[in-house]
Amino acid sequence: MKAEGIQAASWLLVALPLAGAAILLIGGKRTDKWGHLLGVAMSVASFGVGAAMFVQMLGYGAEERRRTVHLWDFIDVGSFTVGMDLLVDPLSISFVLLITGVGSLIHIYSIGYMSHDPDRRRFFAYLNLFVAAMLLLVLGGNYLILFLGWEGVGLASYLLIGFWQHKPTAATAAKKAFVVNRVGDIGLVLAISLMFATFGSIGFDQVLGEGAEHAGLASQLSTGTATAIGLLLLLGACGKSAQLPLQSWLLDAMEGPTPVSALIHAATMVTAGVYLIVRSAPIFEMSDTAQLVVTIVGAATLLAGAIIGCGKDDIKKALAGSTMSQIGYMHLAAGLGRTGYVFAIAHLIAHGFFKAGLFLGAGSVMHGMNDDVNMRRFGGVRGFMMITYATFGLGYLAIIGFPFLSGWFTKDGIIEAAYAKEGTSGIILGSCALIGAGITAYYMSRVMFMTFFGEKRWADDVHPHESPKVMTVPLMVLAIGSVFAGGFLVLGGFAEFLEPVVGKPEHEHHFAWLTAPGAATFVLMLIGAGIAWRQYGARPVPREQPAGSFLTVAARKDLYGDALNESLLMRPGQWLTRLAVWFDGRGVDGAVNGVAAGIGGTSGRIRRIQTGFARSYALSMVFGAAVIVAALLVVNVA
Amino acid sequence: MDLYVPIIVLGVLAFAFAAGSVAMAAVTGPKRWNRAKLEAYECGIEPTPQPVGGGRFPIKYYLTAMLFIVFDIEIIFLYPWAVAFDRLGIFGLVEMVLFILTVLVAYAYIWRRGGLEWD
Amino acid sequence: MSPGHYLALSAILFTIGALGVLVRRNAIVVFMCIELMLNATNLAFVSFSRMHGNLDGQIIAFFVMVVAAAEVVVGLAIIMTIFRTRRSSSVDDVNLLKY
Amino acid sequence: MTSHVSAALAPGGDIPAPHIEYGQIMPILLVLGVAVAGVLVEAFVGRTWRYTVQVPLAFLGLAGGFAWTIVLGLRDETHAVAAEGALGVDGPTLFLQGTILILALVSLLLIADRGTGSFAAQAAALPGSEAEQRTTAAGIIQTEVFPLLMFAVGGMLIFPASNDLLTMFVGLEVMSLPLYLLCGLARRRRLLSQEAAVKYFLLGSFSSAFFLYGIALLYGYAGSVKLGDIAAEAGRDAGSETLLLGGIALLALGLLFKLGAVPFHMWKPDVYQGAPTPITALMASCTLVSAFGAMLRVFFVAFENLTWEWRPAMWGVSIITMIAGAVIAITQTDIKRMLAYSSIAHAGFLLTGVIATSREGLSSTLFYLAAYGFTTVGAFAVVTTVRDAGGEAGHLSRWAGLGKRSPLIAGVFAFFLLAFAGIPLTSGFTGKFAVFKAAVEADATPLVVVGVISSAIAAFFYVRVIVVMFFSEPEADGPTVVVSPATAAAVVLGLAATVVLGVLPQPVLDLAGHAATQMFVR
Repeated sequence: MKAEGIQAASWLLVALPLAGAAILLIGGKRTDKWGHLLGVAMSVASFGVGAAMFVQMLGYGAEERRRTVHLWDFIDVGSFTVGMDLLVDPLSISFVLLITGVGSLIHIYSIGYMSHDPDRRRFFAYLNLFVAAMLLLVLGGNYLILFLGWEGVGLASYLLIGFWQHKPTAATAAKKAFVVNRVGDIGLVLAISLMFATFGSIGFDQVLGEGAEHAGLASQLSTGTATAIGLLLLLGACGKSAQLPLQSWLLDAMEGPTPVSALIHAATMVTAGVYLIVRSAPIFEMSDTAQLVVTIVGAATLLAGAIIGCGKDDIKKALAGSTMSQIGYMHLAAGLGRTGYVFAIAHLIAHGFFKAGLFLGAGSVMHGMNDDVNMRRFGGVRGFMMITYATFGLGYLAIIGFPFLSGWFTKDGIIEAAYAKEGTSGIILGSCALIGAGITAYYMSRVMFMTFFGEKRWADDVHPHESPKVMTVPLMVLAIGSVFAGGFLVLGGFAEFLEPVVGKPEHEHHFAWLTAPGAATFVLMLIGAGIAWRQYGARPVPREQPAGSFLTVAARKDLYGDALNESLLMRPGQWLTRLAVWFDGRGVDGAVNGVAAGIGGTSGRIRRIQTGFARSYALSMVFGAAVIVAALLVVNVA
Repeated sequence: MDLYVPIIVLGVLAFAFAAGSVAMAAVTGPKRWNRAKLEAYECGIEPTPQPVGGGRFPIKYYLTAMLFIVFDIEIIFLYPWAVAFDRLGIFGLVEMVLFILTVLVAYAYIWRRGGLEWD
Repeated sequence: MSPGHYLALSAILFTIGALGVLVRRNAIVVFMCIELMLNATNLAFVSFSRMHGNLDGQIIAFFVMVVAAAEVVVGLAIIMTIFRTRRSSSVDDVNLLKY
Repeated sequence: MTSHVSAALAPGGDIPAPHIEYGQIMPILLVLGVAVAGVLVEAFVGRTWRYTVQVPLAFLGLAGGFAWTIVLGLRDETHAVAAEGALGVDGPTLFLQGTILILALVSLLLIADRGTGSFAAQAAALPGSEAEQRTTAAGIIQTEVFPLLMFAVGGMLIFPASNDLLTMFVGLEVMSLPLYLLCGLARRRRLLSQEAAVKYFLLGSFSSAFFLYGIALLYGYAGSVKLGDIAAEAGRDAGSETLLLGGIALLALGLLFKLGAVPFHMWKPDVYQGAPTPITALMASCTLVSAFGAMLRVFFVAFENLTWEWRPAMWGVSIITMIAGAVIAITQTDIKRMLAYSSIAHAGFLLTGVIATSREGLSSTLFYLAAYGFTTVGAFAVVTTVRDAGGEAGHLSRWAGLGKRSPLIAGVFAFFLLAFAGIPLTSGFTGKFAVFKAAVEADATPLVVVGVISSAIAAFFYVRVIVVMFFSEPEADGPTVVVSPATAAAVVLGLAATVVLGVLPQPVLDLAGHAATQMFVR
């Protein structure tokens, strides 16, 4: 159905921040004075458009909420057309509101956080660029537009991680994020190519179908193809969402400014993988294997992330581990099929609020502590920054799943849904999620105690102070979200809202205030928090890192993710490059020279024959010709 | 497969002959490597007159040689035409005049730019 | 002699030329080897022309000769320039551009 | 040609005059005519006036040729052979000739730019000699560049249009010989430039000797060098297959050499680096377009019945070209050299379109050529603007922090790099997409997989340059950015084409599709 009214102008959502970024980047130093205000204004304006679209959507019946906007034909070659299409439906509008809403708050916060940075204008330009790309990703009406946004957020993320380029660690981290994401991108590109080869189309309308029935071309897929496409999509999702085995970049990405960590590496971009899987639900539903792999990846990552979070003394890295873990929950839910989609998205939104709040809170603490990130040099900050303490605390309670806060509604939902899955896999997955919840409580409590409680452990020249209003007001808004978002979504009919997109679950799920998994979660949460209290609350925290057990050391080293990557990906790559260069420049000569050296002194003449580079080029041409002739003959005979 | 026997035999023969002559030269030839081998003419005779003070290379020889080749080769197209000019008729004549004019352009260029002066 | 023999000769000449390009160091000799290859081709053209009984091959040989002459001129000009700069006509000495 | 030759064999009687369709081949005649006129200008116009006369002359020649091509295209009777079957004037020919002419015009902007002064004052003068200093001081400029350029462009126009292999060989040489000379004319770093010329010349004539021997073998097989006759003979499945296959291989070698496909690519980095940058731009765009045009014609017309024979070999070449180009480029430290390897990788991508041997393959390759040509001219134009005391700052390390020094030029270059990498909304993406799509439809999915992986590798080194430009501190004595109006115009044209072909590619895609509707004439 074609969009009308403000929805027909949904391109504004993308165009506004994009224009902001363009003005700030092209304008250069001239826009230094008011650049950050323009950035905020564009983001808020986008939010306004998004909210208006949402209101308009609420006015439609459930079946009429799916609207498309066709801007122009992008590519039309032969039998194949890809348009610049946008899709406005309950799923994309949820993301639009999250991105622009949280995004605007973080924009505002950044005014204060980046106030001392000479490059603040450029920072806002990149932030606007990110918002535009992310909105394009979720609004795209076909996989190509989605890919466009996908690449755009990758670029923005890359630019922002490396924003403080004078730090070599930041530059390395940016590069790493880029490389790892390329691996994921290959998966996505191949998935899209495969879709094109199978369906002859990559539009959501054709592939996925236009309604909750998921009656698109995907419904006629053979299991094998569906599995292949699904796994490739999952590879893409893993790269973007830092899931195993492509998780390693996220922890390093914390080198970026804290608002970036909050917006891109917690609330929005890293959840794009979840969006991709939920959006492609009709494909995953055709393959049990693909769905199972999604859940396994999710479960494994949620445990790995949680364990990594336990070992980190860097407050941002601890939170980054937590992000991995929470996104693991979302993937787990998304892999559960129709019962899980709603929880995945609900948890995603709730997580967007509380994790952004936690990161911004951490940023506020760092702001007051001379940009230190080591929690062993915090302690007892509580008394110096009350607002930060209170908002961070609410976020903390939300994430560990304290009853009636956001996390309790959404995460318990996921755990219940996992247990509800048939067979032993349900029990295993559910147990993973349950144990993960306990560990979450442990490491988040550890962060809380080490930062806000206990003795002062900071140096004499550090004078903790509360951050300015421009930073604390967004904190308070996000804290409100952390408290109420989950309940609002779960009790407020979010499931019915999303139903036209993700479909009706096979078993009607009714919310219950007290369930067995819920109770178990609560108990585990208390245990986890209790252990943390015993270790970090009741005892003084050493300023230096103790040696720690095997598991702690492993967690500190990101569970050896880097070492693994290095041996599996980087080394062969470098080796290959070196080999190729060697062959190109010296190969022919080198080989000849090598032989010559072997023969020894008599080889003077031979070496004379084969030392010229131009001639070795000619030799390679002759060689190539011989190979081609041979190939032609062989093929012809065969 | 029989089809390829001749070409393979031919290839082997050609390569063997070529490699053989190079190898033969290396084995039987006198092995005196000296600067003369790298001289422009590579015939063992030093170019005369000797470059002044080992300085400038007498490029004039080459220039003249090049010019000779350019104008000499035109005869290739004139010759067949001369054999059949009566049957080619007016079209052939016009084409030939055009061709010669084009060559004259090159001649004019060389003449005007001093390519024909010995010093 | 049948045209086949001429073809064999042409193949041998062509191979000698190609091998010469690979083993000789003096740029002018390398260049002469390339000319040898072109003329071997001419022999092939003329032999094939004889085999097929049409004149196309002979006409092509004319064109090839002209092209070869033009190539000589361009080649000599280039080789002379670099010889004057570097005082060497060895193709092995021109290897500043590599890797 | 054949017709009047066979008439000549008949004793007695007049030989009928060949029918030359002057209108159809006017772009070629115009460009070559201007080249000859350019030689006359060199001969008879005084030294001080030559530049002033040559530039407008060359410009008018190229623009006139382009206008004529458009008129021919609009007449829509574009499926004919001209000059007794020597040239095929069909849709692909006109598209390619138009592309070559417009790209040559953009390159002319760079070549004619006296501000950057890329060319030696007097090529014959020794580097560092008194004669050189004198001519440089006198403000003399080697204006022979313009006639040489026109001859080269004339050859490029003939090469993809030739309908028989002799014309193709002549076109190849007319294109190559001036280019060999142009490569050696750089004003700065004369040694590198001359070395590039020697290498290009030796290897180029080596490859054309193979090309010629391939023609001889095919002539021996079919008794004719016309592409159509060869196809007909191959369709009859008569004659010696050895001659045929050997001919295909050697012909392919000559063509693949010009494209810079692995393992015939080795000249490309050296020559691209050593040649004066405007000439590199010309070679990277026009020569590539022309060579691919010839490749398409040969493989689509002459070898159309032999797809099964040559495909596996071309698969191999395409795969190794894509991979090697991308992988080797990663460790390059010279901008021009890196772009050369990038050009090699792109040749591999383009080959997938050739391998598709379908109408889509043809039209997508045509589009990709146009898109890539503009981007690469623009990129090399940017390279000419970043200058040190000693000329262009070629080394990558000198580009550090360019984003701070000159955000605009660095931004534009970054955009070109992203287009090379095939990021959506740039022409590079559209082109790759079209080519890969054609390849998938022609059951060459493995090639596409390799292509995707290789572009992912390639993206890494493009981004590396962007990182160097934007994420490193500029050196104190870093290069300055000098943009003269002509170069700026070239950059803007390249940029505009890259953006338009990326965002609104449809008109040009349609044009390429239209050009390919009737495929090649024979």
